[in-house]
Amino acid sequence: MHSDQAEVKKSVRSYMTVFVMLMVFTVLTVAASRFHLAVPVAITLALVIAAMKGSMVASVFMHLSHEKRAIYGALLLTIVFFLVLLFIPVLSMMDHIGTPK
Amino acid sequence: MIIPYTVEARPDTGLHNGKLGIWLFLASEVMLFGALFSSYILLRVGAPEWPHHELSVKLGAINTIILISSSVTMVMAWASLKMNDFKKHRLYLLATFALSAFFLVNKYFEYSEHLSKGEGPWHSTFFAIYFTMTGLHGLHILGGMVVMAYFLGPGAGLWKKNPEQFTNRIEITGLYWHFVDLVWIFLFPVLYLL
Amino acid sequence: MDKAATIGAMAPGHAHEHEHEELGFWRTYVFSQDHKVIGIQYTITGLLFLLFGFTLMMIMRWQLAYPMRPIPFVGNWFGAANAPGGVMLPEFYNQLGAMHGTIMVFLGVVPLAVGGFGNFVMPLQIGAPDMAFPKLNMMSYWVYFIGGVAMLTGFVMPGGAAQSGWTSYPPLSDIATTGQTVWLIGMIFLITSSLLGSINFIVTIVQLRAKGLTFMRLPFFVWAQFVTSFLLLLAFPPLEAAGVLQLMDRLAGTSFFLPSGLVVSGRPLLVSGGGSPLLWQHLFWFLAHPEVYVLILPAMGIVAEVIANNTRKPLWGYRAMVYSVAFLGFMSFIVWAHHMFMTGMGTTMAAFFQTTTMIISIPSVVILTALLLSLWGASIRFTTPMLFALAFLPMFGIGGLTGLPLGLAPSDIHLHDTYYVIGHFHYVVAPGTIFALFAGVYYWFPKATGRKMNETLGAIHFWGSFICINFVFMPMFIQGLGGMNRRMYDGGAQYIHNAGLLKWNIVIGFGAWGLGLFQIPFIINFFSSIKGGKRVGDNPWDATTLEWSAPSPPGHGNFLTEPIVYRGPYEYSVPGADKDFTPQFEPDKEKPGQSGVGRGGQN
Amino acid sequence: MLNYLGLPAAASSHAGDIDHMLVLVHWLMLVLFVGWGTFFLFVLVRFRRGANPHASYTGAKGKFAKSTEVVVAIVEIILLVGYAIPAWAMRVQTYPAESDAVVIRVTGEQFAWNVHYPGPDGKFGRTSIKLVSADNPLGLDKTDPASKDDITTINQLNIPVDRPILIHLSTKDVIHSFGLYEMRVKQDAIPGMDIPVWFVPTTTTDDMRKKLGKADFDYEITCSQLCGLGHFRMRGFVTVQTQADFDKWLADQEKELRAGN
Ligand code: HEA
Ligand code: HEA
Ligand code: CUA
Ligand SMILES: [Cu+2]
Repeated sequence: MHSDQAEVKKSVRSYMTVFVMLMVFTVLTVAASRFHLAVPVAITLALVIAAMKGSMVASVFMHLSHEKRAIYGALLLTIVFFLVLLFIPVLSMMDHIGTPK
Repeated sequence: MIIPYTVEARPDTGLHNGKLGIWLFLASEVMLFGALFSSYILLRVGAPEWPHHELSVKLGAINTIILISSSVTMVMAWASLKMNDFKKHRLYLLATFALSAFFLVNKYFEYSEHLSKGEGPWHSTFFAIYFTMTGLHGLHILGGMVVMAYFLGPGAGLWKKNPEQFTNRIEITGLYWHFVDLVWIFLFPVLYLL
Repeated sequence: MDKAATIGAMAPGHAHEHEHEELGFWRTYVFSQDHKVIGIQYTITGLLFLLFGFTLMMIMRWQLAYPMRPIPFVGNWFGAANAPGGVMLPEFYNQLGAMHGTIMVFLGVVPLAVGGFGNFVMPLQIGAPDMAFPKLNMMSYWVYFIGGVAMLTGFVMPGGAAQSGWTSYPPLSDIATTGQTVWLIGMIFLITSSLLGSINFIVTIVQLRAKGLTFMRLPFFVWAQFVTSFLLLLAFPPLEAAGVLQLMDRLAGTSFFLPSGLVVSGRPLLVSGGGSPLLWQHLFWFLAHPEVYVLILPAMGIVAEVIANNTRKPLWGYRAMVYSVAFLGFMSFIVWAHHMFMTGMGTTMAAFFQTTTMIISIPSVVILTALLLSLWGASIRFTTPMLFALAFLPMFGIGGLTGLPLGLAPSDIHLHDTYYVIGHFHYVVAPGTIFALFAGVYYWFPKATGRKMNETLGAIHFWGSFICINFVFMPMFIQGLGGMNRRMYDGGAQYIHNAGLLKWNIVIGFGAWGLGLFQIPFIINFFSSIKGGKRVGDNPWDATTLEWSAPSPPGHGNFLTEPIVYRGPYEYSVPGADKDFTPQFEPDKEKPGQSGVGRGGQN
Repeated sequence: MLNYLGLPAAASSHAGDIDHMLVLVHWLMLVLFVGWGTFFLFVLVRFRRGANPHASYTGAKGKFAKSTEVVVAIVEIILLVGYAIPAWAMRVQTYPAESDAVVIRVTGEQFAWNVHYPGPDGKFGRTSIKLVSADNPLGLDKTDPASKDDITTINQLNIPVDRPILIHLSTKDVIHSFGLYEMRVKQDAIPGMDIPVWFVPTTTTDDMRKKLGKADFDYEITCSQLCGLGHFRMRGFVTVQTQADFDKWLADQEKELRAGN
């Protein structure tokens, strides 16, 4: 085994911390949705929380916080195209000369 | 013939083949779900109005908690192997399997309630998206369960023969599983709360 | 310590023969996990699909040349539902068109260029014993095969095969006959196969390169496959998603692509509505533009290999070519909406996509320029593979250059959906990619079989195809500029403004059937050379890359000794060397062995 | 160059811009192709094995490649910024005012073009998909006063010369594409959308017949997007008339309409 036992023990502790934080954030999102915030605020808040949860899962559970260069490279490329895919279609729908019939 | 670097890492990349392979697979999954999220945004922005609170936040929140817990048990199943504790590993893996089964049962109740109210995918754009996205996510859960069942059953023998390779495989399964969890972390607010 | 030694460990001749005998017929030839066998399976399946797709087109060209006249010879085979009295119906024309496009792209060229050549050649060129995941490799092939067969069953479905074009634009495809459902299912299989394959390719290239084989020493073909794999990996999933959405529309009654208020055949369509037909187009072209580079990049890779070998000199500007191919791959993800200018795009988006389209043409110019300049100072051998590779250059040039007026939105107004577009892309895919693939078949045939194909038949095949294919596609530019629309069952005979253009349909028809005839020497050559071709050694072309150090055909595990790489890929005519090629695997004379270069000592 | 491209005769005010662009791009293409082609053929002959038995390791030298690449890039930038982007903006940003233009609705369906004029009141009558029937393909609501004077035709578009024509393009079922080759107009009709298209015809049908010396000439509406088995025959006609002829045509239609009711 590459990493020694002590190191694994240490990461187990961080897994537990993340677990607790994820639970707290889940409760937070649900609670926030009860306040009937203005729609843009609510969307932003929910997505910010989700992004924070997601990055915790990725960086700790999936060990992305210390991964190899090849993997960072591939993921960076993916993220760029992911954002392109997410936003350019909707942007081009907004920059369209047609109107709903 | 033996393929190099199936078990140990290639020195210059620091990776074994499976690790790179699964990350590339996950990259493609990001694009798959990316396309669905993109469709969601496009259709929602174009819709004159969008339904709110159609889904049971309670069931969704319970499922979120289940999946997050299963992610933790999954990573523990791997960490136990790293600490050479096979028994504990099996317990954690079994727990993960059980949690994913709960998730699906929960989903089943949720689906059948909507279907009985006539709120199938044909009902509206919202339900179309809801069923497609959660359905595809559910299939991913099911796929993960098949893999876990394999490592609980016939696949477990590898631990005796080649513990390092077995640990790698569990790590890879874990990476996939965390990804499925991660998708849900976004699906939950997007579908249930907004 | 390091497992690289295992490659050598299995090497000695009888060890691998021994393993062969144990596997038996099925596991050796059918469910093989050996990349070479899988590569050959892909190649033959791909060639057969190409032939099939081409046959569909030869039949269509009859209808275009002589509208509403019974198809000679084969007209009666199609049944009254498709061609009563041997005269093709419009529905059937549309089926043939959609299936020609799909088959050529997804079942012919991609499997041949990536699955076939990529699988067979790439691991050999990087000195790997096999692909990183042999089982996955086998699965890719069979998933592809099932997808292909599933798609073809459309022809026997009620209502026939898919008939909404290879682009399958909804709402038309949403309301089309069952053939469309099978098309979607087939596509989902094909996409899955390509995904599995591309993961395998990338991992293999990153992880299994031989000692000393750094990225900048990779043959250009491997680079092309590497970039291609990324395109497949990241561009295909959105189409998979789109396919699922269209299946939902067809089977589960959703309206992802159906807006409210549609009236079909005089009756309101009973769906919830609220969807967007343009959503499909975005998701489709997000794949399909990168897809066209999937068609061209491996072709460029093959051409680069053949040109370097037959000019007997290094490629000019290897580095620039590598950067260009990577840049090309990257850019190909952000040009897709140049297929959608006529859907009502506003100024900003149109400006964005026109600009990216112009930018993407630059790396193509760089690559083509590099290949052309590579000829300067050469000592050109006109072998059959070289003939095809050389023809690729001006043919791709025509195809690429005619992409420019399409890429500028105002001029695309006139050209969009005319035969000009058909001419444009066929110049890149047919005398471009297909010729490059022919070059590849002739070039690597000796590696796969230990025998060479016949050069005379090869020359006949080349000159016949080269002349005929220009008669097929050149007139299309005239027709397109004159305003003849594509996908016209009667070849546009209805329209007054096409009157002067119809004569070209007959020219094109004869070009296409002639092209068909000139494939016969190839088919004969191909099959007869397997057993009867001239026997040749391991390195018949005096080439420099690693695949030529393995036996022909290579056994299980490929190399007899662990390959070690000492230099770049194209060291031909090195000054002071005793022969005009210095292979990558040949140790330097001064420092024999260089055994200090470990697997880890590279980057 | 224009004469050699074989484009259909141009008959709208913006056609010149588009043809000019086509000419420019084709010049670029021609120069590149002939330049590279000559080089290519020369090299094939000069460096064949027989003429040059020993290849040179270093090969071509000099900045030749870089300069062609830079020239191509510069020409493309000029085409983009100088022509393409402004010309496109002209098409999709500067619509004529509804008050100056002849406003017409065109609705595609499998496999015909429905043309809808607002009539003398300048207002389009209400339409509803519930009212669609074989003799009322647009679903025009006859109870709406604005619809009383509306003129509808199938596959026949009459327009006056030298006036801005503003067409509201839509479709009832699948995607079609409204193509007027002589006008250099093409626009997809997308279900669920109303898309404006405009142009100014400059030559009447009669004048064009004389100019081309073809008595049977007619402007045509083509469908450029695959829309099903009848795609190839989804054709319409455009008659460009003088203002006087157009007014007379409208009046005739109006009379017929009244006679019909
Ligand atoms: C392999 C496939 C391939 C390749 C490489 C390309 C390359 C390019 N394509 Fe093409 N394209 C298709 C396949 C391809 N295309 C297909 C299949 C369609 C139609 C799909 C459908 O609708 O069904 C299409 C359609 C298409 C359209 C949409 C047209 C329309 O529907 O209206 C556009 C518009 O921008 C376009 C642009 C381009 C451009 C700018 C390039 C550029 O990358 C080209 C750059 C290359 C050059 C500029 C050449 C440089 C060479 C020289 C300078 C050397 C000359 C050499 C000698 C004389 C020896 N293509
Ligand atoms: C890779 C893609 C590819 C290739 C190679 C081709 C090749 C050819 N295509 Fe096609 N084509 C398309 C992709 C392709 N096409 C697409 C996407 C469309 C649009 C469809 C749509 O509208 O939706 C289209 C449409 C299209 C049309 C327009 C139809 C219409 O709009 O109505 C026409 C018309 O002539 C045509 C003709 C041809 C011809 C004559 C060839 C020839 O060049 C074919 C040459 C082929 C060969 C030379 C193969 C020979 C193979 C062998 C000899 C194998 C031997 C076998 C063994 C040894 C086992 N194609
Ligand atoms: Cu309507 Cu084609
Ligand atoms: Cu494109």
